[in-house]
Amino acid sequence: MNKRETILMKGADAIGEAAVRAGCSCYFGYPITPQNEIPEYMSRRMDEVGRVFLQGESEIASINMVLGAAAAGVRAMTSSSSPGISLKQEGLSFLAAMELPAVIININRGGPGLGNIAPSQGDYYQATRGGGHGDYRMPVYAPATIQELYDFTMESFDVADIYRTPVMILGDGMMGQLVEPIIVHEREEIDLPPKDYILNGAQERPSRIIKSLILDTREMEEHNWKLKRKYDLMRTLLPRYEEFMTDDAKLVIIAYGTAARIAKGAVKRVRSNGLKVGLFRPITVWPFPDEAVLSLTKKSKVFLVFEMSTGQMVDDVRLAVSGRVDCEFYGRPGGIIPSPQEISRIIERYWMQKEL
Amino acid sequence: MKKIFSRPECLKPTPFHYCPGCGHSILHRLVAEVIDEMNLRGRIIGIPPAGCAVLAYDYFDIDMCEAAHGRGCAVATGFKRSRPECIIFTYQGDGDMAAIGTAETLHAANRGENITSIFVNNAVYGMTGGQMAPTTILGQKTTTSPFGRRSNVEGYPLKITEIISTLPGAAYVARTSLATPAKVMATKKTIKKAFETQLAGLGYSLVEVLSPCPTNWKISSIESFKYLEERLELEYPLGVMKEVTTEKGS
Amino acid sequence: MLQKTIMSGIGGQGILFSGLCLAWGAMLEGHYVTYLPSYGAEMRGGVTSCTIAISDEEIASPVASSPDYLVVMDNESLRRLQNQSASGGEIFINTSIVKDRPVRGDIDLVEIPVNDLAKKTVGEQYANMVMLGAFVSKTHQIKVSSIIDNIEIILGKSKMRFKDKNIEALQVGYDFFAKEM
Amino acid sequence: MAAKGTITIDQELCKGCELCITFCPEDAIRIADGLNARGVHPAEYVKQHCRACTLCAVMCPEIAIEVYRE
Repeated sequence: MNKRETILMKGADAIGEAAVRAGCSCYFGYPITPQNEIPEYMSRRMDEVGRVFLQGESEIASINMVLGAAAAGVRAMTSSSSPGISLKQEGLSFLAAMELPAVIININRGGPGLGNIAPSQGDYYQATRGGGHGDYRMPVYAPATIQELYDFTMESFDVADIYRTPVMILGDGMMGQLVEPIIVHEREEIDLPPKDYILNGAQERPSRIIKSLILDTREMEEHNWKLKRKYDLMRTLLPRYEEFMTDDAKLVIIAYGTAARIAKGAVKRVRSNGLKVGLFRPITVWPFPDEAVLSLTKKSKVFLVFEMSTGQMVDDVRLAVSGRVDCEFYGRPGGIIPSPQEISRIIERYWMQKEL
Repeated sequence: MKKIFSRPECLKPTPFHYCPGCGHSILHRLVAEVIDEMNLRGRIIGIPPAGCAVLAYDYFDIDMCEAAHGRGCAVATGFKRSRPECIIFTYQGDGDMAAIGTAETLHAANRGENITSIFVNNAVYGMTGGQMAPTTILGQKTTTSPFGRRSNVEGYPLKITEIISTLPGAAYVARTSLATPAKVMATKKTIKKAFETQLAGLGYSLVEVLSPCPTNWKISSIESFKYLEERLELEYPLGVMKEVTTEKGS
Repeated sequence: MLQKTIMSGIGGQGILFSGLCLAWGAMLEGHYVTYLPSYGAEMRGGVTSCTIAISDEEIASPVASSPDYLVVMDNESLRRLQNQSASGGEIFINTSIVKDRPVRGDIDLVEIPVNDLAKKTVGEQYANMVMLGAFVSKTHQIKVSSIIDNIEIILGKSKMRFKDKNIEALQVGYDFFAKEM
Repeated sequence: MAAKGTITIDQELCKGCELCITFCPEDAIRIADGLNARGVHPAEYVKQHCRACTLCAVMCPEIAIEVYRE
């Protein structure tokens, strides 16, 4: 790293700064721990650059303000944590149905219910299965470092515009608080589709409507298929992942976000004891990189999924491998962050059990 | 012969789906006439509710964006904050505004959000089939208050306009009725005044319009207009509740 | 090599800032580093802490379940954290305030009266930086010059007026061990 | 002398709510004998009574009435 360009930054601030530099014009949000530093950062920073920061009266109001801004044609973002994200599901469903771009940050905390404010990965289902009502999907990025948090937040604004979709950044309580060195860079300009759907007054053009009510069942079916084609395109183009020491791995641990960092530490530990173990880290959890997981089955006999939950992504892994390999699970829900030592002991246990 | 009354330009030539004698139809026309007269078509954005007027965008020939039930004022806030040059109005029924969307409405008003809400109060849930509304008056029978609304069971009718008028961010708050031709024309003037308030950047404006619902009141159109004037206007007095004429500082 | 440090004190003692300075210094020396503050409910009751991990390779977990170094500025911090410390680790104790001592025998105690030192020299509100100076000089995790030379970047514009005092305090702490040795 | 006028009623738009009849001060509108495509008896103009006061049009929910003044 070039140390001149590198600065120390908190995850929440990195999200805010990336959004500002991605051209986010409006931030609407409601305080909830552990992501309060995001609205705090934005309240200061958006004022500096002459843009809109508004603390809504609720998560519901905030996501609907985002919807209004998106329909007006500007880049808009909201952030929250698990219980707040539950409240935003109504808005997310509407954004998906209306095909409006928006960026939603979820700093996942322990649940269900009020839960706690510790880091958790219990919102995987909610994030990757749409979350709200109706037949929709949403790209979800799961960063594992503060640099990735910055990069993917920035990139997600483009993804949102290209596909006209809400995009979620799925972090956790640790990612929001963690301070790490990052390089703060400007957004790379790319060609984006024209925003020919926005509402800004029907001046010398026919009036436009943005809506999701489609009473005619055939039309509704066609709209669903249209969305499906879009999701299929995303499934082809968006999946991202990282592989670490998988080439000769007999056992592959699969984890995302904070869990993947810990898993990587564990892989290094067991490697030093001669165990041929690798890490597969989905970067997009929707679309899930299932083809890459499937091709791993040619090399590795045993998959071990590790999540900070009781097991949600493991379903996607099992779907991807279709029974070709053993797929085991280890989880620590409720806000526990296990140490790399703990995970390396789990790996060693399976290594023995499976006689690898 | 000179034509002195015809369909306003920013209403599409689409027949309304509303029931015979419905106040929404009259009110749509009034809003459209005001948009025409103030020459706002090129800069106005309307936000219809979930409820009977959910299909308002089938009629208005202006930019319109749907909002989830009750979220009109939040969506309008997003619009206005990102496009302050546009005129933004929500068109909301009593369920939308006074039940599920109370928080959004109250806080938009209290922030002095420079938007206009047109609040259609017919004291009943129309779209879903005549259930009790927050504005249903005591004694009024609906499909979910079959014995007539009782204060000790269903509580009291909510007077959103009076509440909003106490908020410092609200600049123009008025209640009108569609009961007679004179009141219909007064309603139009009030809507105009609300848009002017927004144009002047004075803050939140709200026009509550008492409106008949013959179908769910289960009476004839003619009777519904009488009920409107004799009963609803008694519970909900007409008039301008608040009018601010100068911009407030921060 | 991976080294993890937890610094803990009462809110207002400036311990989070000391930790951040350590992280900055480590980063500017080219190490991998993470800094994780305690937050939310953990902060209630006045005790606040941060974890700094410094390594020459990617850091897997920024959490320290058994820190190599522990810095405690007050009694409550010691009470809460002493059992976590890694066997063979070191605990830096602010003896101006902390009267208790750990009951464990498998850790080294480093006693520094940072409030007294600060009061005599640069001012008591800089006790946190005196502690950091002493910590750096004893552990050699980073060079004290890595912080001093870059103090302007670390402080940022809004706190620039405290630059000289911070440097002085670091020096006071640093010299505490330099003199002894 | 009151202004003289006339109205036209688009009977296909009419839903037969009779508000125009109620509010017309001149009894110039009545219910037609025939049915429109909606299956309602629409309002019809009784010729030569109109003062072009527009009250019928103001109250007509369907915008079915246009008013002309001499």
